[in-house]
Amino acid sequence: MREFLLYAAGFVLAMVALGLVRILRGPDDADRMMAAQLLGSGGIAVLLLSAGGGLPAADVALVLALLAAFASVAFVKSGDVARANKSESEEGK
Amino acid sequence: MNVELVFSLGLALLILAVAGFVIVARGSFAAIVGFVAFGLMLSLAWMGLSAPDVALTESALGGGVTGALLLGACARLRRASDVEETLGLVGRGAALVLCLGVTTGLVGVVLCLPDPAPTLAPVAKQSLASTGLGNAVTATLMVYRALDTMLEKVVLLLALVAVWSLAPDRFWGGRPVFGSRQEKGGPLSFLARVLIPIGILVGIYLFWVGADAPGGAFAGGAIIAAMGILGFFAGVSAVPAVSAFRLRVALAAGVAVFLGVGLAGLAAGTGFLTYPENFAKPVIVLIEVAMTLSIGVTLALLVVGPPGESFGP
Amino acid sequence: MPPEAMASPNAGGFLVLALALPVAGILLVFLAGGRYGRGITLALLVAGVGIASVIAGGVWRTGDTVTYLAGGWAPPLGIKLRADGLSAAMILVTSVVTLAAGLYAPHEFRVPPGKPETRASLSFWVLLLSVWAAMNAVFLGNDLFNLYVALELLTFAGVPLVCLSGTPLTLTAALRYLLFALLGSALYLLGAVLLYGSYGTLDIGLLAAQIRPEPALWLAIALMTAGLAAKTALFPVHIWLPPAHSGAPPAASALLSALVVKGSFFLIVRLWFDVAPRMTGAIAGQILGAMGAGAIVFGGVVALRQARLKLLIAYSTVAQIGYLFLMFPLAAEPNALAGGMFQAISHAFAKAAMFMAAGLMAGVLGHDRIADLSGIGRALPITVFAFGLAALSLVGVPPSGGFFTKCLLLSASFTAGQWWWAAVILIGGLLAGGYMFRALMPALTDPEIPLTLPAPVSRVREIVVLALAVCAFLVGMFPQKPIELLQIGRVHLPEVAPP
Amino acid sequence: MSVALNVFTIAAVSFGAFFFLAGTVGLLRFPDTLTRLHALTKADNLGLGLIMLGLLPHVAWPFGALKLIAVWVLVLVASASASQLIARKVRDT
Amino acid sequence: MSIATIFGICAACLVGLGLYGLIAQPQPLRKILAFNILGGGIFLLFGAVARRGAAAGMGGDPVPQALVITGIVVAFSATALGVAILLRLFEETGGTSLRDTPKESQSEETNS
Repeated sequence: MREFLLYAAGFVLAMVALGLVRILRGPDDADRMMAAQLLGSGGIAVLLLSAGGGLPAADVALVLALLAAFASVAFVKSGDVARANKSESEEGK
Repeated sequence: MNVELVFSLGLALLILAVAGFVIVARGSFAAIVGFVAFGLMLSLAWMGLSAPDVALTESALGGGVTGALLLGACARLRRASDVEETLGLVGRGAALVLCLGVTTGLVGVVLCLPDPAPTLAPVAKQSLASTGLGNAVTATLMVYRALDTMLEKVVLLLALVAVWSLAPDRFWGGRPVFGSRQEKGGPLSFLARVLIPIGILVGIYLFWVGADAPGGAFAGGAIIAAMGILGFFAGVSAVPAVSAFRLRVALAAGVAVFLGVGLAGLAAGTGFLTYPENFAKPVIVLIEVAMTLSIGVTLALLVVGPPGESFGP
Repeated sequence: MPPEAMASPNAGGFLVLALALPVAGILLVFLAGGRYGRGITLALLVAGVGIASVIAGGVWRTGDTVTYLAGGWAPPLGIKLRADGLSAAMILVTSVVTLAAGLYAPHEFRVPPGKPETRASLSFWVLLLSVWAAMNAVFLGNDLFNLYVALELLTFAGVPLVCLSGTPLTLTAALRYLLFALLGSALYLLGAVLLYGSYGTLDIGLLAAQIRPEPALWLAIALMTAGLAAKTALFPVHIWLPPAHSGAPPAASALLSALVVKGSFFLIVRLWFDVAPRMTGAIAGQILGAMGAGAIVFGGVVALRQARLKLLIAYSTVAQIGYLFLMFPLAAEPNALAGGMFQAISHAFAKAAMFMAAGLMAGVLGHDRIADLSGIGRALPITVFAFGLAALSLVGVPPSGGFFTKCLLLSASFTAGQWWWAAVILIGGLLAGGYMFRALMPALTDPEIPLTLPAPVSRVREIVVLALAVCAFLVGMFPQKPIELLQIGRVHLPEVAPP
Repeated sequence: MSVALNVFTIAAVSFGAFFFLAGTVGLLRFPDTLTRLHALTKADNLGLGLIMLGLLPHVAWPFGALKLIAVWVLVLVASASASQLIARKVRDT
Repeated sequence: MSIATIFGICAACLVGLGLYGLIAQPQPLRKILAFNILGGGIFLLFGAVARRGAAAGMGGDPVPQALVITGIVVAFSATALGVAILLRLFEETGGTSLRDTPKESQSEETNS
């Protein structure tokens, strides 16, 4: 069983890795972000499969799940912050 | 070769490929997204190396919080108008030779490390009984090498003072500008409302089980920090002003309690950073509570940056 | 509790206090706010000079090292604090120079009435205390990872000091400094990892007993030395230093030039003399020495051509750092280590005095162009006298500290039969004489229009500068005691090299 | 009993892995950003869910199982919000 | 070949990559990224050392693992400080170049 789960982990890892080509190719920043998003959930799957669902792995998976959307949120919102700052400084002038 | 080795080998190659991409990628944004992926895969590697405590800290800090910090910076720097001169061909060649040399040397040393490996695991395990803890990593951080941990907390506080010192003078005492306040409802506010309570719970849980199982103040604090940043992003919690006394207390609490306990030991005659016999665990947990709070607040504010808004109503 | 816990309870406790006091100060200033920064810091620094004296006195009286096991845990699991002669002397120097910087600085970092706190006041006092804490941790640490944390503390204290004013020039300098410093500490940590992997301990004493001449050790030492040299701004990785040290506020420049670069240098000394004595090989020593010689000549020549006083002093730091590294090729000579450490001490006093004096002159004139310094000698006689005194020490005029340093290094190079270092030392002295003369000459001439002071210069500040310059001079007049102190705790006294 | 559970695990994990394959293919082959986003979220939610389901019999009861379920729910929330945020960003620009 | 060796070699390559990026990449933000890769490599090497020291029923030597946790937090603080300086520099000048601004550095440029 453990072997099978490791094979599955390897397979999912390979799939996720292929998805990373999107970071390379883009063309949009949003596409790059999506590849990272896929890696987030794929990484959780790989982690749990390779550890056979052991308890410390579940804790790490919990942390990863909590932060799964973090990068995407930062991606979407930091654009806003930058824009807000820009308009602020322009108003100042 | 068994399956586990092949899996590790594949993971290692993937880590190298992503790291290589981060270094040579054309655009900064692509490089940073690559770095987020790198952090995630590094956590997988830490699990493979039987280091769940490190994996927890790395997964919270490495990809997540660092990623948010760098993505924010990248967005702000987007308008940077630099004509960057790259290193000349000779320079790059020299750098390449140097780095190849270092790598070759390191690989050589890794292959020749003594066998059996020297290890402190037995002595760390043996001493565990007197600490009242069950997790040897936490015992190392909080008991055997508590001085390192305390000084490292000072480094963290100092880093925040350093970041704050970069504020323009007119903004001193005010709040950092971060996130947006106009949005109520919408996916982000939904996400924040669902995730933040659960996240804080998980952070406290990680710190709590850290005494006996993988976890601890660093992982817990990092999760709490991430939740704080999410709250700032969504506008559900306001970024505190840097001059607020309560904020200062929260930031200093970790070092203060640590130092206080240490000096109490010195005054009691048992020695600096010694814990009272039989009460070791409660005292350690007390320090960890303060540390988790301080780490969480400090890390979040490090991402948020220096004050950029005047103090006042 | 391990039995060694109470090895030396009395003096050992002071080692802890030397760390705890500045850390407590950081917390107090951070909580109370910048307005109280000066009072808290100065009170603690006075106590700190006392503590350093007690430690140095303890080492001196017993003729032995003072150690303390943090938390009662013995290495390799725990961390030991240890003060030998070198650390005792450096702690004392650090506390005195930091106190001087604290006394000198308030005028720049005062909180104006009506304001609860200013950015610069909070930052400066916390950073000053952090430099002090980090230096003490570097000098007392006996564990390579503990020293790594100390080194990072030093980085995080030093970098923001550079860009306190927030001008683009200082920000660029600070960023460059940060990148070099981070690279340096990363390489240092990498070496420490290799040592742990090979020997299973990070304690300096235990490592020294276990090391074998093998590639892992050599690679580790090479990486760590390279990293630390980058942090010390040894030629040719000095490029971050002049803009950083010349751009910072005077009190900060004094701390950075006098103390902060000595922290990473001190770790190289620990590495070469305590972790792996006689294991580093003659060629490695010659390479470090050659870089030091390069620094002396290059720094001196470039300093000669500077138009601004603060940049001249900063390039002089580049040159003076070179002398520190002449002791490595001569490591077999007992005089070499003493000479190098003597240089670290006398340069600390002299350079602090010079940056502070330059700050006072620039404060009066509104600029630090050397060509337009005329009249300042008449306007600020004490300051210019202090500057000259410190300059004489750097040049090596007897009986200053700098003179004594050069004597020790010269005698070491002659007994070792390596006369080429002696040539470098003499050339360096000539160059130093040249650039100091260039800086002082205009200051001593009278201008066509007599200089009027825009505001009276604080007497306290002038006296602080003078006191530092006098210290730089005096250490050379009574050299015997400091040299004996420096030798305490040298377990691996260098053997006389075969002829 | 254990044979049946193992067969169940193998089936569920294989299906889950297949969805990751589908997600990656979609991320790489679909023509524009929004359709790629669609493919990605399907893989996230279903793939990870099936893998979790397959792992459930192998973890400690009840906390391990609860953690796995919590991880899945969190990933669902995260990926739903993240894809909405990314989609809005794509729409706005 | 063991897991520790695989990740040890991987770590050695990461160090080389990070070092190269730190030296050869001109943009400060990319240098900071490279520093993080370098740090990751060093920590991973420490992790491989820890894994080799597995004994007494523990999967790895706990001391290096604890030190790595400390190190990760320090590296993060360094990244935050670097980013903060970079952003302030950008606000002041509109650029992030590490070269000296020409006006004030003339004396230095002509001399070095």
